[in-house]
Amino acid sequence: MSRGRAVAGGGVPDTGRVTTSKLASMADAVRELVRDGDTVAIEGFTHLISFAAGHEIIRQGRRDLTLARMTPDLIYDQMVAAGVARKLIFSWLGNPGVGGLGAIRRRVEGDPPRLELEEYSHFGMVARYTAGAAKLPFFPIRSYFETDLPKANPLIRPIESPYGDGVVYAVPPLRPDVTIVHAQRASAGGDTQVWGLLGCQKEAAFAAERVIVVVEEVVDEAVVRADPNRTILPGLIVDAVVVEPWGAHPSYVQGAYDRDNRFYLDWDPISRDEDATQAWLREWVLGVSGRAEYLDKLGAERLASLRPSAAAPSGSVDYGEYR
Amino acid sequence: MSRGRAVAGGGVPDTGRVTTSKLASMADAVRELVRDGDTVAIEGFTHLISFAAGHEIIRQGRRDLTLARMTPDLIYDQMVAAGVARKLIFSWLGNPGVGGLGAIRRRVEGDPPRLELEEYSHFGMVARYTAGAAKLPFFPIRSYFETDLPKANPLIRPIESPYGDGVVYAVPPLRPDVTIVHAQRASAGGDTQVWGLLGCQKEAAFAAERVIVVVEEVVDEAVVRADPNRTILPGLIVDAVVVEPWGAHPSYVQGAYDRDNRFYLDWDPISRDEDATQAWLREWVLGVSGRAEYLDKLGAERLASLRPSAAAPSGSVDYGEYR
Amino acid sequence: MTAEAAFTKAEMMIVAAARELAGQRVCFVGVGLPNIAVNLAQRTVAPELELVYEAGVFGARPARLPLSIGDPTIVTGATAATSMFELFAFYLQGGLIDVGFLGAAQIDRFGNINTTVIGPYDRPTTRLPGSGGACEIAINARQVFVIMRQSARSFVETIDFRTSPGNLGGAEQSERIRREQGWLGRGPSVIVTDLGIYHFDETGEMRLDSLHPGATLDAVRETIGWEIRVAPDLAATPPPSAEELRLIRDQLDPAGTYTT
Amino acid sequence: MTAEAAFTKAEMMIVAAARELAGQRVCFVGVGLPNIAVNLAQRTVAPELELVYEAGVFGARPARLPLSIGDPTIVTGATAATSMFELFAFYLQGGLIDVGFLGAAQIDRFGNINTTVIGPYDRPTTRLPGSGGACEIAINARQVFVIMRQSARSFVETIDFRTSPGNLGGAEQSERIRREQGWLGRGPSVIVTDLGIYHFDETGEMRLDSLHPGATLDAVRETIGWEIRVAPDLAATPPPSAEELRLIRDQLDPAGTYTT
Repeated sequence: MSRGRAVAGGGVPDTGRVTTSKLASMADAVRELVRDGDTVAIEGFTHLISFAAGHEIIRQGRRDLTLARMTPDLIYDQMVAAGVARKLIFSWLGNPGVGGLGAIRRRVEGDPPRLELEEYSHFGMVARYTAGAAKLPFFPIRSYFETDLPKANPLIRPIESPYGDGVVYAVPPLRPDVTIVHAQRASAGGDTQVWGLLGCQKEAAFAAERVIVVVEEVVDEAVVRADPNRTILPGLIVDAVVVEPWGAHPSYVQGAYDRDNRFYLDWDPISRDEDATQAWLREWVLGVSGRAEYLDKLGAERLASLRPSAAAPSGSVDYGEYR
Repeated sequence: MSRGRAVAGGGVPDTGRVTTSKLASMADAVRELVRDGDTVAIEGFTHLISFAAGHEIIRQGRRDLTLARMTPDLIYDQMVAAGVARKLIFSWLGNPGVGGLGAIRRRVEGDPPRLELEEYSHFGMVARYTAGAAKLPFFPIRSYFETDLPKANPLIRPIESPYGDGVVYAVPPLRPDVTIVHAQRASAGGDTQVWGLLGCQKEAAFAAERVIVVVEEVVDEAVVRADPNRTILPGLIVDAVVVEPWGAHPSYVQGAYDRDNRFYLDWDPISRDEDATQAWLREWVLGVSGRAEYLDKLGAERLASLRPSAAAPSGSVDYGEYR
Repeated sequence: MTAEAAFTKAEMMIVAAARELAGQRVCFVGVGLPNIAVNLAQRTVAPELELVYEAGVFGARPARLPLSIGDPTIVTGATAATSMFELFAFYLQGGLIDVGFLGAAQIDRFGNINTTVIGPYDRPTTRLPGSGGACEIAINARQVFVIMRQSARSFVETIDFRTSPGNLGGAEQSERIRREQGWLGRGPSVIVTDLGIYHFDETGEMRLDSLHPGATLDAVRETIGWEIRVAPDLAATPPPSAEELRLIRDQLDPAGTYTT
Repeated sequence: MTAEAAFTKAEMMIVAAARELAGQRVCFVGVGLPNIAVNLAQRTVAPELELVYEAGVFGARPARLPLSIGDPTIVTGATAATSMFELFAFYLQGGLIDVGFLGAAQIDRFGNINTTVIGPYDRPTTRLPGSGGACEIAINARQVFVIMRQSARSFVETIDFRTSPGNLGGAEQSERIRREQGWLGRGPSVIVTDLGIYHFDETGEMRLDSLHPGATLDAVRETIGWEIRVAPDLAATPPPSAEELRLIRDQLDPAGTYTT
């Protein structure tokens, strides 16, 4: 099993116990774990979207990727504009709360289209990741009846209940080569904790061959172990832990920063125009060495404006010592 | 929809907002929500087993129940001995860590058996509740191949993948009339939070027509809302909230008390003997008016000995205010 | 502008939709107008209304108007934040949602909805967002509400792609199929536009039941691509009350993002 | 009692099983002897071993010997506590478990296991616990380890009920079926008893590879209901080391609950 091995050159062994550190730079993680032709899932439903990883994939010039994501969002619009993708697997294509995704639309509305689409509904995508994570050959759901979706996507197939009570639809497992998730925190060994919207990151990560976790901060393993119910991924399935504060900007991280809505609004006119889109990529992705430079360009004031107005602590519960 | 309505006579409306209080005594909750002939699931995998509800069902003399539970445990041995059940649906039948369940075995090993069994594996039971909660006609799993279980239980049926990659097994949905769970805490409206082992309580409750939550303590709704990721059930699906500290004894509540292992050991010889079993029921269940008297009989010293040796706080995380 | 006209079309739509939510319990919220309508209903006709967001939130109490379907403000202070598997499997498909809101790029007389493509699927002239959770809402939510502005491009005789089933080819067929296949959803029940309020008649077809202040039957007919049925006892939608307007303007959309 | 004999049969079983775990990474733990064996292995031959409990715990660090498969001590300080759906779907069926432990009331020469009934299913003379997670472990864990005492009642020619598949009717059939049906599990690999250590030969049949100190071939044959195969180069199990015994007695089972 090749899962959950640290990337080469990625950090030093943990002290204290045997857990191997999987800390890596974003450049190293993407270089070693994302390959041309891969199916890549950068997941996170409006929350915790790893723009930092998407930009690094663009900088490293990956090609022919199949990009899977429930909601392609700005990050896939940018990646598609940069030419890294040949196909999208998705359930909702848009700039949430704002409008469309211009770069993707131009490539889909062209004749012939220059981007392949494989399309489901939200629950269909969640069910696909779930089947992938559980090594099931299919997952049954009650969606798609009397819609044109099974005609548009022949992988959506009817399946009869073995109890004689009718038919439901099946979707096939989705097993990304790489799943990339952003999280509030992880240990150096990759044990990952998230709060707020959980989306389908757990299912997408368990379904994947390789997993990159990008975090706001690395914490001591003891922090994770103090609240085991908060853990969404064990280090066992994580190959690299990248520390990239603000790595989800312009999306958000519950408790850390808000969505940068100005960015989402600004993207609308940019993405409507191919030249403006390419210019933006040159300036903000190809023209910076990495996330630190991107954040410098954004400026401290803008970032500060995204902080929550006040803390909203969860409170602590007691697991109890049992010796 | 009849789900999640408060039992009559059960508490007073909450102040502040419109949430209806579902607080009820155990006697009222069982009287109104558990009916002869029902399928009843008292769930909780070694953790959070509502012995208090099981005993009240015995006291009220329910009959012909189908008792569903992954691990019948002592509570179903007692309920079967008391004559409330005609059938068990389960995956593992035993006194965990100790041995067998005498009352159940006597009724199953008799010729003819006096108790019907419908038997799955652990994942099969979890999958049944999941299908019930998701209104799926079946749930596919990779278990049961080359075993005698599908022969013993014809409800375990093969199902072919619509993608031409073979066969898996299906289990049918399980939809209890009533699911009863014990939890660390809930609001008066039934919003329920659990930490430690989560078992299959969420699935079993969402699958049920009626839900009783028994808690160590009722907390203000604000406590629940401070940590929404900790919530396993919304009050929406809860019909009664019963406050019954130590209601899970002799099983345990993470952070509150330990399993009373002496009780599990003591049960072994008792349950091997029908007379001793009936005497125990007369003394500890039928002979007490309710949980308070049971706890008095156990004694404060015994209860105190079950407290964790020290606190193990989860720590607090920050959800942030977004105004 | 007279006192009676001192509200926008968007405000009228929000108020009309909110009133339709009277007595409802659990609502699957969309962003924009539906979100404001649901919040208004909770403060007026449906105080027990629970807000569910497909992103995985039950019992949301947004402290501000959410900017997207997954805004952090819907999480802080909510009753429960769950995985999307749980939200879609146990809440929506499990049958706990009373009302779901859908938008539409195209809608037909039976309430069937297209949000996928204009033109052929493989060579679209306009690529729309797709289903998201819409087809699941249409099948599993007990009722479906639609809020949208009228236009002849949107209210069409034939939709280009059926993303979300409404009353299919009519009530008889819809009721039979929904019953036979065990759908929990009973189909579309209300459409609120900038001109009026529509329900579905016994044949499953959209019927204008109430005309908003200032709207005319001519305007209605010009913006619907088929011969729209009109209730014999066509009502006049009562204008927004001062209290309804106060709630929208002071609490729900103080910046006027959606309502001006 | 000589110095060499100063250990119990249970201690020998624990030590032998622990040594077999050398190099393994993720282990599905049972209570009792397997639990002690796994903890011993983590402290000796398999420092990276992660403990998984079917109750929904990954990366457990029990501060005391768990009294049951769901003891609170396996949760406090663990890496993750999950729902059982997640544990069984994503960890076990998902293929993350290297070694699972099974017990057996009856086991046959091919490692097929019965934990359901003695006698006919409908009229059992002895009703056993049933599968629990056993059939899932047998199918999905990469390898299966069994720790059990030998007796002619348990090591039988024909089991009364197949709860957990082993090598079925032999290696050829087992490999074909496991491959064709896409099982992740490769089947049983080790059986540790109070008398010796068994692996499975190229025909899929159990073979005695090592005899514990003090055990004899006669004792082995008397407690197995078929003609047991014996490795030509039959080894002698090295007795527990002082360090192994110290760990068991001081740390893992100081009360001697399972080891005396």
